[in-house]
Amino acid sequence: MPAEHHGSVSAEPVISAQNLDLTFQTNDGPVHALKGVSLDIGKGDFVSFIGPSGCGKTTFLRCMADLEQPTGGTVTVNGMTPEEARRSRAYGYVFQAAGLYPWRTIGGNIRLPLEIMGISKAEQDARVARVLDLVELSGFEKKFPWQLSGGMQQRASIARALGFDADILLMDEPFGALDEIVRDHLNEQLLKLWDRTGKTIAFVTHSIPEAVYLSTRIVVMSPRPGRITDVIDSPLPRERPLDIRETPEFLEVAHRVREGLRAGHGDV
Amino acid sequence: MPAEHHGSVSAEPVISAQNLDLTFQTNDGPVHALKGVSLDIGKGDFVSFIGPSGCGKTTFLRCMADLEQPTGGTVTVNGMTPEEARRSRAYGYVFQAAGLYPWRTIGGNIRLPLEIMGISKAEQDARVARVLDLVELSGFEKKFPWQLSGGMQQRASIARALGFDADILLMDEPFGALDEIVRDHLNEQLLKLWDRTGKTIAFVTHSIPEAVYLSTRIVVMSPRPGRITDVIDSPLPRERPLDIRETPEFLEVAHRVREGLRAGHGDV
Amino acid sequence: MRRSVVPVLTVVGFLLVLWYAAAVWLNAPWAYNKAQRAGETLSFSQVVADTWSQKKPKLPAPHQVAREVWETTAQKAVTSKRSLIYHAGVTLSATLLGFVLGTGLGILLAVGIVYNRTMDMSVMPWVIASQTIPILAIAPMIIVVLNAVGISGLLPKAMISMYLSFFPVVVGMVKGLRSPEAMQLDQMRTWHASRGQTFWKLRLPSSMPYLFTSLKIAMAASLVGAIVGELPTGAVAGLGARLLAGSYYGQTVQIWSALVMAAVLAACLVGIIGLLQRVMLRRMGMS
Amino acid sequence: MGWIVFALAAWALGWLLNVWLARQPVTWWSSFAAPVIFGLTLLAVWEGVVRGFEINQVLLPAPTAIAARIGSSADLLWADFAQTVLKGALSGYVIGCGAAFLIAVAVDRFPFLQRGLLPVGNFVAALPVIGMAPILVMWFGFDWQSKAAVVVVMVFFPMLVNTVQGLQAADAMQKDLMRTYAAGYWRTLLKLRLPAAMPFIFNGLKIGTTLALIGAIVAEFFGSPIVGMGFRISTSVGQLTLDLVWAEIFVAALAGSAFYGVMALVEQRVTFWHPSQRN
Amino acid sequence: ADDLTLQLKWVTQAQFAGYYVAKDKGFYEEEGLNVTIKPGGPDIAPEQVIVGGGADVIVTWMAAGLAARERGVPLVNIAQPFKTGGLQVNCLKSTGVESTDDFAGRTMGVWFYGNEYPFYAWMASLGLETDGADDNGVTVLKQAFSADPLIQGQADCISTMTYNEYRQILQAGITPEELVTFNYLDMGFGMLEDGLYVLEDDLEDPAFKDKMVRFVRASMKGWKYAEEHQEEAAEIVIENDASGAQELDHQLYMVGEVAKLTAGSNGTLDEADYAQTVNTLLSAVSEENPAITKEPEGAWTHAITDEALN
Ligand SMILES: Nc1ncnc2c1ncn2[C@@H]1O[C@H](COP(=O)(O)OP(=O)(O)OP(=O)(O)O)[C@@H](O)[C@H]1O
Ligand SMILES: Nc1ncnc2c1ncn2[C@@H]1O[C@H](COP(=O)(O)OP(=O)(O)OP(=O)(O)O)[C@@H](O)[C@H]1O
Ligand SMILES: Cc1ncc(C[n+]2csc(CCO)c2C)c(N)n1
Ligand SMILES: [Mg+2]
Ligand SMILES: [Mg+2]
Repeated sequence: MPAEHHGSVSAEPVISAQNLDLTFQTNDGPVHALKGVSLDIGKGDFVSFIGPSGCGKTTFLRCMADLEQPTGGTVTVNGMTPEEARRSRAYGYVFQAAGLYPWRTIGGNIRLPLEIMGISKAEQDARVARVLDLVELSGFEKKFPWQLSGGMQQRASIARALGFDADILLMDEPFGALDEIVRDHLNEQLLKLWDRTGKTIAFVTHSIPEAVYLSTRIVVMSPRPGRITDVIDSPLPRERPLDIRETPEFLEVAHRVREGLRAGHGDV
Repeated sequence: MPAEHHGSVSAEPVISAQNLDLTFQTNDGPVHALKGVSLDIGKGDFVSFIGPSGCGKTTFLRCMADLEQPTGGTVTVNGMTPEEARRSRAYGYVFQAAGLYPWRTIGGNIRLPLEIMGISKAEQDARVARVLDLVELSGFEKKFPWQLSGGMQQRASIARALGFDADILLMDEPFGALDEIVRDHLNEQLLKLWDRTGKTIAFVTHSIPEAVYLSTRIVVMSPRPGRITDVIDSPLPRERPLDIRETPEFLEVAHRVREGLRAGHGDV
Repeated sequence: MRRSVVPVLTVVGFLLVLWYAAAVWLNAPWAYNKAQRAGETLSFSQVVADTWSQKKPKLPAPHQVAREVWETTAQKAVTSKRSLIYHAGVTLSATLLGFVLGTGLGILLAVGIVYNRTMDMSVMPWVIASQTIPILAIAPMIIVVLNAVGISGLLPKAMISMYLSFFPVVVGMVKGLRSPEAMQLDQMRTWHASRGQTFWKLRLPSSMPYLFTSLKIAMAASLVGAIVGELPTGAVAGLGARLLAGSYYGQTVQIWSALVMAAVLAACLVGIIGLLQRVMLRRMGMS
Repeated sequence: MGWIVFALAAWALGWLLNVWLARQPVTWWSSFAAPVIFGLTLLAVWEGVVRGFEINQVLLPAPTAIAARIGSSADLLWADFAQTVLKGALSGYVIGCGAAFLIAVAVDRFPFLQRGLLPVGNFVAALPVIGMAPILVMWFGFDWQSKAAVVVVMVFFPMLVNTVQGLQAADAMQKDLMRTYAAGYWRTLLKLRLPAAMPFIFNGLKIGTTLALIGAIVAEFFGSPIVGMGFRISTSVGQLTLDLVWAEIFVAALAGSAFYGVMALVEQRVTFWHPSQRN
Repeated sequence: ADDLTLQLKWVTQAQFAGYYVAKDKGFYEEEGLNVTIKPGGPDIAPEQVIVGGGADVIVTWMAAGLAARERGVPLVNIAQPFKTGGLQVNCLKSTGVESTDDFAGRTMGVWFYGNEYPFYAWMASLGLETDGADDNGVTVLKQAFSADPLIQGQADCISTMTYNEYRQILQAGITPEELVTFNYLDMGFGMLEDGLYVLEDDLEDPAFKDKMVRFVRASMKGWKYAEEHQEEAAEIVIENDASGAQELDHQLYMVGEVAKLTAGSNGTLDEADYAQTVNTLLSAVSEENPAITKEPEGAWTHAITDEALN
């Protein structure tokens, strides 16, 4: 498939990937994780990535975050290279696994990036309290990670990324380990936050309803080598109560995503 | 709330919990993870556990598996203590995190329990190939865990637990990190396996549809201290095509689970 | 702590029995030799009695060593040069200074190696090579040279301690500072943490298990270094001097009591590090 | 004055060269060249300082003099090497590390021993060579056996401490997994604890390499046949033939580095999975 | 007072009683000297120390001093308090050694660190090789500085000093009758032992020379005092031993034996003794015995003693 160029042409893109390639060299041959991926993300977009496991979603996000060096093509973030963007602390990143530091309490973990960015002690305390509340972990500030359940650890790691106010949020399956109620709650909170602050968000998920509910655009990917097979602009309004999920428009979009996903899977 | 006793009275229970208590001692006071939990699981049951994050699902599963010692009450497995059951290799366990050994390839990780149980080399090869195929990881046998995506690691860990044929499967959010298509596929496969082999399965999930689709019984839990708030016997037939999820019975059960969950959450 | 009393006593008891038996075995030839020359024959109990009370035995019996230790510690003023405590103190000061210097140097080098590619590629092999130089051979030269530039007293000895103790720290810390998971380093990258911040907040904490293991070894090495360093300073004072003097005059009991003293010192020092380790790991929520 | 300028220039040149090398992509030859350049730099500085300050050769001979000695006394050096390294150090290393490993496993298996033996082990740790060597010579004779015994004592503790620590390195979930398989003690040891312990064990093994060499050499100071690196060093110091002393030291450094290098290579093979090896 | 540092060859013991006595009784002070005595040990080469500037004057054996001279350390003997030597070889009769004829095939303990030269000269004169026990060779062990190898039966013969190891053997319960003793002096291989050496260049400085004159004068006064007040001398040695390991009775014995060695000397080097030492060394130049290869020149001077003692 030739490298197509997907993307709304809204103003200046915040993140722009052009013809991205990435190949891992492993002990038994190269793995083509990304091939000819092009995408523009505009300011204030909420873009979801969905695709079969192993298709390169994480890898794509990591390229944007300057955690992986593409073997071909270019990425720019705010017109800069990803490295410059990273240096200017342009984004917050939520990793797929919680990755909390075992020697720090939950509070200490959330405080960590704030300490690094040199934020004052009082402000740190305020922010920690606020984000802990947001992810419903108030009261767990003094616990160590291993004293928390899997889902609680995941929430702590979200709180950590929210704690410092980056303009771009890169989130890799942040809500994977959460139950539906909490998930709904956090979905709502995230939407509110996005609406209020105008952040640009790139969001990896496996849940079709979640992708549709949250995004202004949904990017469907297919595996080996990872390519973008579909980009769906959501017709839903910015204001989204939870029960928007029962509307025909919603179901219509969800259906299209599911079809795209199924096509990518091929063998199933 | 007094300790109630939930459970079908079908024949001899395979797993039976009576009035289970578990309190963790932590640096800032005790955490009541389980309180007065009683439940019987009959032979061939497929029981799902659902409940808010941190409510004690993992802890409950760990008690059954003799990985955690209850501070009160008793658990029996096949009429034995959990320890005896563990020693007789009565169950396979899928952890919430993949937990693959980094020094072994994917194939080597799946082979590990087989080696321990002294299964012949040829049989090992056959089983590894079979379960890798089942979780759609054929071709990744020789890769090391850190060379796989998060979802692929999770699938490898499922394959590892399926590889040796225990009569009881304890699965802690096995499909959390998978996309809908693979998830559907694995749901189907798991149901088939269960139907064919008559295994007893205890299954933690956060997805209401998944719980309803898979289970003969759904156990709803509420947090701090973790209690069982509802046990729902599924009216669905054993034979379940994927589109059973659009039937009214299904939606009815799902609704009841959602209500139970919401009640448990309280504060949300 | 209390739980280890019984096991330690058991092990020590076992070792004592072994020691007594070995004393009989090693000292018996001399006993027979003496008896033969005197034209006597010895019964077994006489042999045992003799082997446990020889003046210059091949291996002194525990009670002989204990008596010597008692006489040279409890029964001498601490300031007396016949007091083992005084000598242990002399050695201890060099050990501690050397340990501090060595640990500092070791950590500095490890940081350099982890952070600076030039150092990583060129220095490590030479750090290793430096450790294969038999210190006892160059110690006198070191002392002579340092003396020539006017450094004498505690520092030359401590330098030798440092020389022996920095190596385990380098090896352990290089490994430890490199032990954070890739994801943890990636997180630091996303926050654009400075090198210093990554060091203090990630690399150093995750190297703790390696650090403490290395520190224990370094402490033991440092003591050895201090003792070695006491020889070419003219064997004036310290446990090393006692060991040497003992061996010049064939006083095995004196050698062994100095050895025991050195071992007690080591056990205490290593024990203190173990204690620190436990406190530290508990504070870090890792125990 | 000229020689001192030479020393300074050599230092600057060597450092610049290595900085340049470090910027290049890593190849096997650049990772080999860097330490060699560093070493040559050191030697050049040494030569310059010795000549520049006219240091008496009984204090510190110049590298060129040492090189000449290595050339003229190759046979002697080889005989000493065989006696000290091949016979004394290697056998002691194998026995010492082996014993420490086995005892560490035992200590780990029985908490009773862990609480009883480890404190006593700390004890043995500090038995200084200088104290042990005369005694061991007395017990095991003048030949290499007593040197091996000294080496055993030297390498024992680092190996023990590291192995014990390593055996505790497996994380909770990995251990739980083994429990669910009802894997017995030995299988857990073999399939989980030992692999997880390897990074630590190799630490012990690597530290042991240099200790073994020092131990074997220093033990010869306390009685030996008239061959061996330690013997040669000590007698040559007495005879003020310092060039021979440094020739022996050079051989020791070479042997020790090679020994260490081999262990590091094996380590790379065995613990490829550890983050510290995954570049 | 002028500062002066003396480096000994060995640890504090009665072998050096004269210097300690001179310091303790204030003889040095009377000469306007402030003397620091540095004890030595097996791994201290005083020749290195003096080159490194760590000492002004050292005590060493003549063989080692001449060897150092040939290697570029221009040492000069300025005084020789020891007239005769205490080095000897002891064998156990029970092993079958009666005379030098029985040496072939034996194991012999030898001290190195520069103390091995007389032994090699002796073996060369006996036509014995030193590369292993056979019909015409002996096995040489590098003996630590103690009498253990003989007592423990690890060697047939060992090196001893009359004033130290010999007594250790006796104390271990072996009687003189059970021992054969070979004294290097009696064999004709005696070499001058503890002498005082300084660097040739230093002697060109009149002030230094004057200091040495006063030092030698005071030291010899110390030696003679020690010969006459042996008990006091032993106590002074014990007093000055910082390791606290020395025992009085042993030091007393040592003072007595050392007194026999110093008795014949007023501090002046006897040229005949010097010649014998040089001849012995030159008689056995070989690979193992590289002490000196040619006749030394200017290795001694009477300038100091002449002025000090007259
Ligand atoms: N460090 C690595 N070395 C080798 N191959 C890798 C590495 N990281 C990822 N891969 C491979 O790259 C492909 C894409 O991985 P990636 O993690 O981006 O998938 P993903 O879309 O995030 O999947 P998931 O939804 O399961 O997390 C996979 O096939 C994986 O095996
Ligand atoms: N080792 C521990 N020490 C202290 N507290 C613990 C420990 N393990 C779990 N807990 C606490 O026990 C409670 C139940 O934890 P559990 O892991 O069983 O939750 P869960 O239902 O599995 O949640 P999730 O869906 O998020 O995985 C939590 O509040 C957690 O903080
Ligand atoms: C100048 C000088 N040369 C050699 C010795 C050697 N020496 C004398 S006694 C002894 C055995 C230990 O008492 C040894 C090795 C010395 N002391 N002084
Ligand atoms: Mg991923
Ligand atoms: Mg859980």
